[in-house]
Amino acid sequence: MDSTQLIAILGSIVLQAAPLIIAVCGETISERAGVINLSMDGSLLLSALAGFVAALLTGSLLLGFLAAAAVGALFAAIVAFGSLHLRQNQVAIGFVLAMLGDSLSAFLGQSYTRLPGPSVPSWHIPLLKDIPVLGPIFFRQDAVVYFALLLVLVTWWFLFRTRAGLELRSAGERPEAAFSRGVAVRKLRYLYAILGGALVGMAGAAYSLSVKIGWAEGHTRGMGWIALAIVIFGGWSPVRGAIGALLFGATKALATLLQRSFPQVALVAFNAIPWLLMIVVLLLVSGKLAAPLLARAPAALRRPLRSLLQAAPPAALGQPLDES
Amino acid sequence: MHKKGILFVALVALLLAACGSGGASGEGFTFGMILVGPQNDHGWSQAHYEGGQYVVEHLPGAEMIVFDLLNPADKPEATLEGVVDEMVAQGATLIFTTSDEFEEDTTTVAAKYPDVTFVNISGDDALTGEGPANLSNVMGRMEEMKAIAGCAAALTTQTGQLGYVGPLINHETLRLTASAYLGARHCYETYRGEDPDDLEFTVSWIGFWFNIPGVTSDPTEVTSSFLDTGVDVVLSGIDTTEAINVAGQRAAADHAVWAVPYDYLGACENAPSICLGVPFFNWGPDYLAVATAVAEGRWSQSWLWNGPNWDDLSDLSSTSVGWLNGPGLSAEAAANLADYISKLASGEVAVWAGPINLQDGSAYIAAGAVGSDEQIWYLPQLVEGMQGPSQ
Amino acid sequence: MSAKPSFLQRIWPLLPGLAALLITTLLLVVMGTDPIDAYLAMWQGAFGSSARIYSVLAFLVPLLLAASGLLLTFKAGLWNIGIEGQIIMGAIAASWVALRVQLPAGLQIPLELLAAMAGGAVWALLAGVLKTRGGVHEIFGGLALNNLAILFTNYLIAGPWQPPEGGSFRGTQPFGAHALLPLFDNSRLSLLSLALAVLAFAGVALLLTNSHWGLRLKALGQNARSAFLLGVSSQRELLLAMALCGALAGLGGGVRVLSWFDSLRQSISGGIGYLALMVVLLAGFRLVLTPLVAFFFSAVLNGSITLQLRTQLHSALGDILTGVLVLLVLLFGNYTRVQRVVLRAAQAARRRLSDG
Amino acid sequence: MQLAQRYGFEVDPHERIDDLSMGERQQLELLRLLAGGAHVLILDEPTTGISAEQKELLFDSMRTLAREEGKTLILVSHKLDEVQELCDYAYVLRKGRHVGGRSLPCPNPELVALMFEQLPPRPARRNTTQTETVLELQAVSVRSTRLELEPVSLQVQAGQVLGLAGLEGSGQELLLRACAGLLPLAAGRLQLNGTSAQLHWDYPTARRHGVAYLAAGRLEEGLVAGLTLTEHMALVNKAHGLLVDWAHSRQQAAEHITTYQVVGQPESYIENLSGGNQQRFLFAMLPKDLTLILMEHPTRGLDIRSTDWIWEQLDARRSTGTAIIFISADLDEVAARSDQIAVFSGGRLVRTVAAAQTDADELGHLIGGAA
Repeated sequence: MDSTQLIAILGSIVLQAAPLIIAVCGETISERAGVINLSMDGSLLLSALAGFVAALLTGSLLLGFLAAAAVGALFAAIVAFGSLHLRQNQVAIGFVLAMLGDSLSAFLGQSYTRLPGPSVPSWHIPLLKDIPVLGPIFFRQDAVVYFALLLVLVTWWFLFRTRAGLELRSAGERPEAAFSRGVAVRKLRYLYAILGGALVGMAGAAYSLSVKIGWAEGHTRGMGWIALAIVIFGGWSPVRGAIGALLFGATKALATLLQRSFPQVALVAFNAIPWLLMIVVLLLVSGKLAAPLLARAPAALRRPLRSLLQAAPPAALGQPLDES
Repeated sequence: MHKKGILFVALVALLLAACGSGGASGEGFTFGMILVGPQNDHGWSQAHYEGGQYVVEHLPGAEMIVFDLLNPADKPEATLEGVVDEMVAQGATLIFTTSDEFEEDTTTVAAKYPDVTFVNISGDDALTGEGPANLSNVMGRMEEMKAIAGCAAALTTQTGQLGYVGPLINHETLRLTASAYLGARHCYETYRGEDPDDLEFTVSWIGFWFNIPGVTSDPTEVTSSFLDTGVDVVLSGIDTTEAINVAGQRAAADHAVWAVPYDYLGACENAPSICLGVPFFNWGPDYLAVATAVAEGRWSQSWLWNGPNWDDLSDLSSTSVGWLNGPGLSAEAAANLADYISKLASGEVAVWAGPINLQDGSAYIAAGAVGSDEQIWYLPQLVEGMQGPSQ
Repeated sequence: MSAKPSFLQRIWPLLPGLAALLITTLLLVVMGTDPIDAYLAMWQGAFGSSARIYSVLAFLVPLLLAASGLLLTFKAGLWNIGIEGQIIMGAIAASWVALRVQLPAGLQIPLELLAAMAGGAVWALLAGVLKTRGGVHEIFGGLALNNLAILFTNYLIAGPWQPPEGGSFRGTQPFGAHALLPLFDNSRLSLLSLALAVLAFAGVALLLTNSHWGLRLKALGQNARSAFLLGVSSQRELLLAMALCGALAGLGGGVRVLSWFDSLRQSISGGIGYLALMVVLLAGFRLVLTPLVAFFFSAVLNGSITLQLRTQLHSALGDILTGVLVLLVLLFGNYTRVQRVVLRAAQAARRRLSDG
Repeated sequence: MQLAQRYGFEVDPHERIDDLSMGERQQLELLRLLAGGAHVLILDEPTTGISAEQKELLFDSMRTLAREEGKTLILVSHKLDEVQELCDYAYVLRKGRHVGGRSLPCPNPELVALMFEQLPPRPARRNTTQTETVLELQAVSVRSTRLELEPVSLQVQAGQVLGLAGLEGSGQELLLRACAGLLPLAAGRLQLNGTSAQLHWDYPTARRHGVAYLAAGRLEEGLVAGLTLTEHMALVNKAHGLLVDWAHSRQQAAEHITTYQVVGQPESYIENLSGGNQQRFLFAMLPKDLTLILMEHPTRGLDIRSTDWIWEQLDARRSTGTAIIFISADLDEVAARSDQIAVFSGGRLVRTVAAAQTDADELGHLIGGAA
C-alpha cells in the first residue's frame, strides 16, 4: 500500500466517522447537563429516515437536515419531559424510545427502501485542500465532515470556555449548588437535552444523506449504542469523543483491510474487533482499573495520564432535581 | 377458539375447491411469495417480487400474497412454516420461497403440505432427491452474465484492480464470483492485450446476503475500502445497492471509478453515469410457466437452471437471466463486450473452459475440457488468481 | 387529593392503552389501511385458529423465561440488556450438545436444557464480572457481549458447524429427532418447554416474594449501601442474580433451537431479549402482570405476521403498538405524579395570569 | 487572576477542583464570591481541614477585605482562637438559642462558659470497664481524599465507653470507619481481642468478629427505604433454609416493636417511621452478643426520651462486656456518657482524657485547637 492509498483510507475514515462525531457531541452536551439520552439508536434511525425522505420530497438537503434535527429533538424532549417533569427513570424511557424509533423507522420507511435520492455533494475547501497529507484527509470532503469538525471545536469551546458552558456543566455536576446560585437548572437541562437531541438527529441525516446514502431498514442500527459508549470513552469531552469516533472508524477500516490480507482467518473475527474494543476501552476508562494505575504513576505524569484515561461522568447524570 | 379454527379450515377447504374448478384461466389461483429482504431493495428480492407481478399480469385472475423481510434478525416471531401456514390458509396453492436461506425449511414444510406446490429458488433438493414430490427448484443460469459483468469491468479498469463485494460463502456465490473473474480475465487478455495474471481481482465477503448492522461487514465501508486502495471498478454480489451508491458518490467527487450492480434490472438507476451494466434475473417467464402449470394441474417436479435468451439478453418475455449495458460503459468497451457476448452465445468461447485451477492450486478442469453443470454448480473454492477467502 | 379515588383515577391505567391504540390507528389511517381490517387480521393471526394459538404460546416460552430472569436482575437494580446474548449463548450450548453428544433418549434432552442454562449463565456472569470487577456498566458490557454472541453464532454456522453439504449461512444441519423437544399437535409448541417456563416463572416469583435471597436482592436494589451494612454481600448477590437470569434466558435460547427451529441459526433470538425488557417495563416489575404482558406481546407479534400478509403493511406495526404502550405507561402510568405536574402547571399559569 | 494576586492567593486556575487542597478550595470559593461582587461574606468553619499556613493566608486576606475594602464578614466557628484572632464581636448560640455576646478580644473562659452551660450533675454511672482489651490501635493512620489522620494509638477495654469528640471532619469519623473495616488502614496495626487483623480487616470480617457499626445517616446507611420492619427483620436474621419464615419474622418484628418501644407496625415501611423510631429499630436489629459497637451521632435529632432510652440500652450491653466507641457533636453527651474521651482536632488525636477528670471547659479548649 502506498501513501496515496493510506491517505485515501484515512479520508474515508474521517467521512465515515463524521456522523458519529456529530452524535457524540450532541450526547456529550446532553449528558454534561445531566440528561442521559439513551434513545440514540432509535433516534438516529428515525432521523436518518426523516432526513432522507424530507430531502427526497422537497429536493432540499437543508430541509432534510432540519427534519432530522426535529425528530432527534422530539425524542430528546420526550426523555427530558419524562425525567425532569414526570420524574421517571431516564434509562427506561430512553431504552423504550430506542426500540420504538427502530420499529417506527422500519414501518414508515417501508416505501422508501433503497430509493436513489439526493446526497450532500463533496466540496473541497480552497487553499486548505492543498495542505499536504491533511488537505486530502480533512478538507476534500463534504459539508457534513466540515460541520462535524467545526462542531467539535465549537462544543469544546462552549463547554469549557464560556459562562453558559459553565452553567451547563454545573447543571450536570452539582445541580443543587447551581440552583442555589441562580441557575435555572431544569430549563437548562431541557434546553441542552433538546439541543443535543437535535444534533443526534442531524447525525442521522448525515448517514442517510452523506455517508450511507439512501434508506434501508435498520440503516444505522447499532451506531447509537456505539456513540453512547464513545461518549464514555471520550470522558464527556467533545474532543476526546471525536478522537474516539475516529479510532472506532479506524478499527473498522482496519478490520476490512485485514480481512482481505488474511483470508484464512474467520470473517467474524474481524467483525468482532469493534465490540471487543468497546469492552477493553470501557474497562480502561472505568475508575476501577484506571485509579490504581494512576496512583502508581509518577506525579508529573499523573495529570496528562488522567486526562487521557480517566473519565468521571457528570456527578448528577440522570438524577432528578426538585426545584420546588 | 377451537370452533373458530374448524370454521377456518372449512373456509379454506371451500377456497381450495373453488380453485380446483378454476382450471386453466388462473381464476381464483393464489400463490405466495416469501422474500428474505424487502420487496423494494433494488436487488435480489425486488427482482423476485417483480417476477411475481409478471405472473399476476399474465395469468388472468391470479393473486399474489407476499411476505418480505423473512429473516430472524428482523422478525424473531416469524418462521417460514408460520408464514406458509398463513398463506395456505389464505388459499395459496403455489409458494415461492426465494432464498437459499429457506432451502431446508421449504423441504420440511413441503412435506407438511403435500397438496401445495413449493418452489425454492437457488436450492438443489429437487436435484438431489432430498425434497418431497411437491417441491421443485428454480435458478437462473447467471454464470455467463457474471462473466459478462467481469468482462465489462476488465474492459473499463484503468488501475487493473477489480473489487467484488460478496455476500457469504457458499457454492452459489463461489461459482458466480469465479465466473465474474473468469470473464474479466478473458477480456483483459483478449481485448486489452494485457497479461491476465496482472489483473488483480479481490473478493471481500460481508457475511450475509445484505447488510445486518453489527453482524455483517458494512458493504458501504467495504466498497470505500476497495476504492481507497486502488480498485476502480466494484462488482456487487450482494442483494442490495451499496456498491454502486458509494461508487456514484466517489464519481461525483471526480474520481474515475465505476460499478457493476447485480440482480435487478433497474439497479443502474442509483448512479447511471458510472454503471457499466447489470447482470439481472428475470424471474417472470419462469414463474409464469410454473404458475400456469400448477393452475392447469399439469405441474411436475423439476430442477430448473434456466439460461438466457442469447438472441436478446434483454428480452424480458423470454430470458431467465440477462445483461443490460449501463450508461457508464464506453463505446469501445461496449463493442468489445458485444463481441464477447456473441462468442459466448455461439459457444465459440466458454466461461468455464479449462485449464482452471482452484485457489489452492489444485487442478479442477483440465485443459481442453469445459466444466460440467455439476462441476460449476458445486464449485468448492474460488479459482486460482483470485484474492480473498474461500471459506 | 381526596381519599376516595376519583373516576379519572380509577380509569387511569386504561388510558395509555387507549392512547396507544389511537396512535397506531392514526398510523394505519395515514398509511391508507382500514384499521378495523388491520386489527381483525392481528386478532385472527393470534387467535384465529388453534394453530395460531399454539404459535403464540410457543413464542411466549422464551419470552416469558427471559422476562422472569429480568425480574431478578431488575430487582437487584441491574439493567441486564445483555439478556439477548444470554439467550443466544444458551441456544449455542444446547446446539453443541444436540450436535456433538449422543445419549439415551431420557438423558439427551435434559442435558441439552442444562447446557443451555449453563451457556446463558456464563455469558451473564461475564457481564456481571465486567460490572462488579471492571466497572463497566452492564448496559454497555451487555451490548458488546450481545453482538459477540451473534458473531460467535455466525462463526459456528459458517465454520465448524457448517452442514456437511457446505455453504449455506442459514444454520447448522437440523438436529436428529431424538435431540428435539417433542412438539404438540403438529405445531412448534413444546408442552415441556411451556411447563418449564411456567415453573421458572413460579420459581422466580417464589424467590422474590419469599426467599432470603430475594429479600437481599430487593434490599440491594433499593439501597446498596444500607444493604451492605446490614451484611448483604453485593458482589455475590449481583453475580448470582445475573447468573440465574442468564440461565433462564439461556433455557429460552435452548427452546428456540430445540423446538421453534430445529437447528442453530443466525440471529437465533432476533431481539427476544429486548422484547423481554419491554415486557418487564410495561409490567412495571410486577410479578402478576409479567406473564400477562408477555402473552400480550406474543399475541401482538404473531398477529402482525397475518397483518403483513393481509394488508402488506410492515409487521413492525405490532412493535409500534407495544412500544407506544410501554412509553405511555412509563411516562403517564403514575396518576399522582401526572396530577402533581398538571396541578403545578396550572398554578404557575394562574400566577402568571394574575401577575401579568 | 488579578483578584487572586490582590489577595495574595496562589491558585492555579487550570487545576481541577479535586486536585486542590481544602485551603486552596476555600480561597477559590472566596475569590468566586468576591468576583461576583459580594459585600457580605458568611464563612462557615472556613478553616476546617486546612493547614495552619493556609489559615494565616486566609485570615490575612479576610482582614484586608474587612479593614481596607469595607466588606462585612460573618464567621461561624467552633475554634475560639480563630474567633479571638479575627473577629470584633462574637455572638454565642447554643442548642438553637442565642445565649449572649461579647466584644472581642475577651477572656476565653467567658466564651466557653456561654458555649457550654454548666454540666448538670452526672447521674452516677456504673463503671463496667473490665480488664481485658477489646480493641487496640497501634499507630493507626487513615487517609481520605480530604484529610489524613495522623497515627493514633489507643486501647478500649471490654465494657468501656470511648467518646470521640471534635469538630466534624477532624478525623474521628475516619478512625471510626477504619475500626469498622469500611476504610483501609494507611498504616499501623489494629487488634481485636488480641488477634491482629491488619491485613484483611474489612467490614464483613469486622461483623463476623462481633463489631457493629451504626452510621449517622440512618436511611442512607443502615436502613433500606422501601422495606418493611418485618422485611428488615428477615434480612438480618441468619437464613435458615431458602425461604423466609414470614410469620416468624413478623412475630420477631412485633416483639422488637414492643421491647424497643417502636411506634410502628411490622408492615410499616421503615421510611415512614420517625427518626427516633428508626434509630430504635436499628438498635433492635443489632445482634445479641457484640464485642464492639461503633456509632456516629447515636442520638442526633432524637428527642430526650429516645436519647435516654438508647443510652439505657447501651448501658445494658456495656454491662455484659460490650465496648462502645461513639462520635457525638454534643459535648454534654460525650462528657456524660463516656468513660474515656478522645479529642480530635485537625486530623490529629489531641489527647485522651478520663471523662471523670475533665469538664466541658477543658474539652472546649481541646476541641478549639489548643493542645
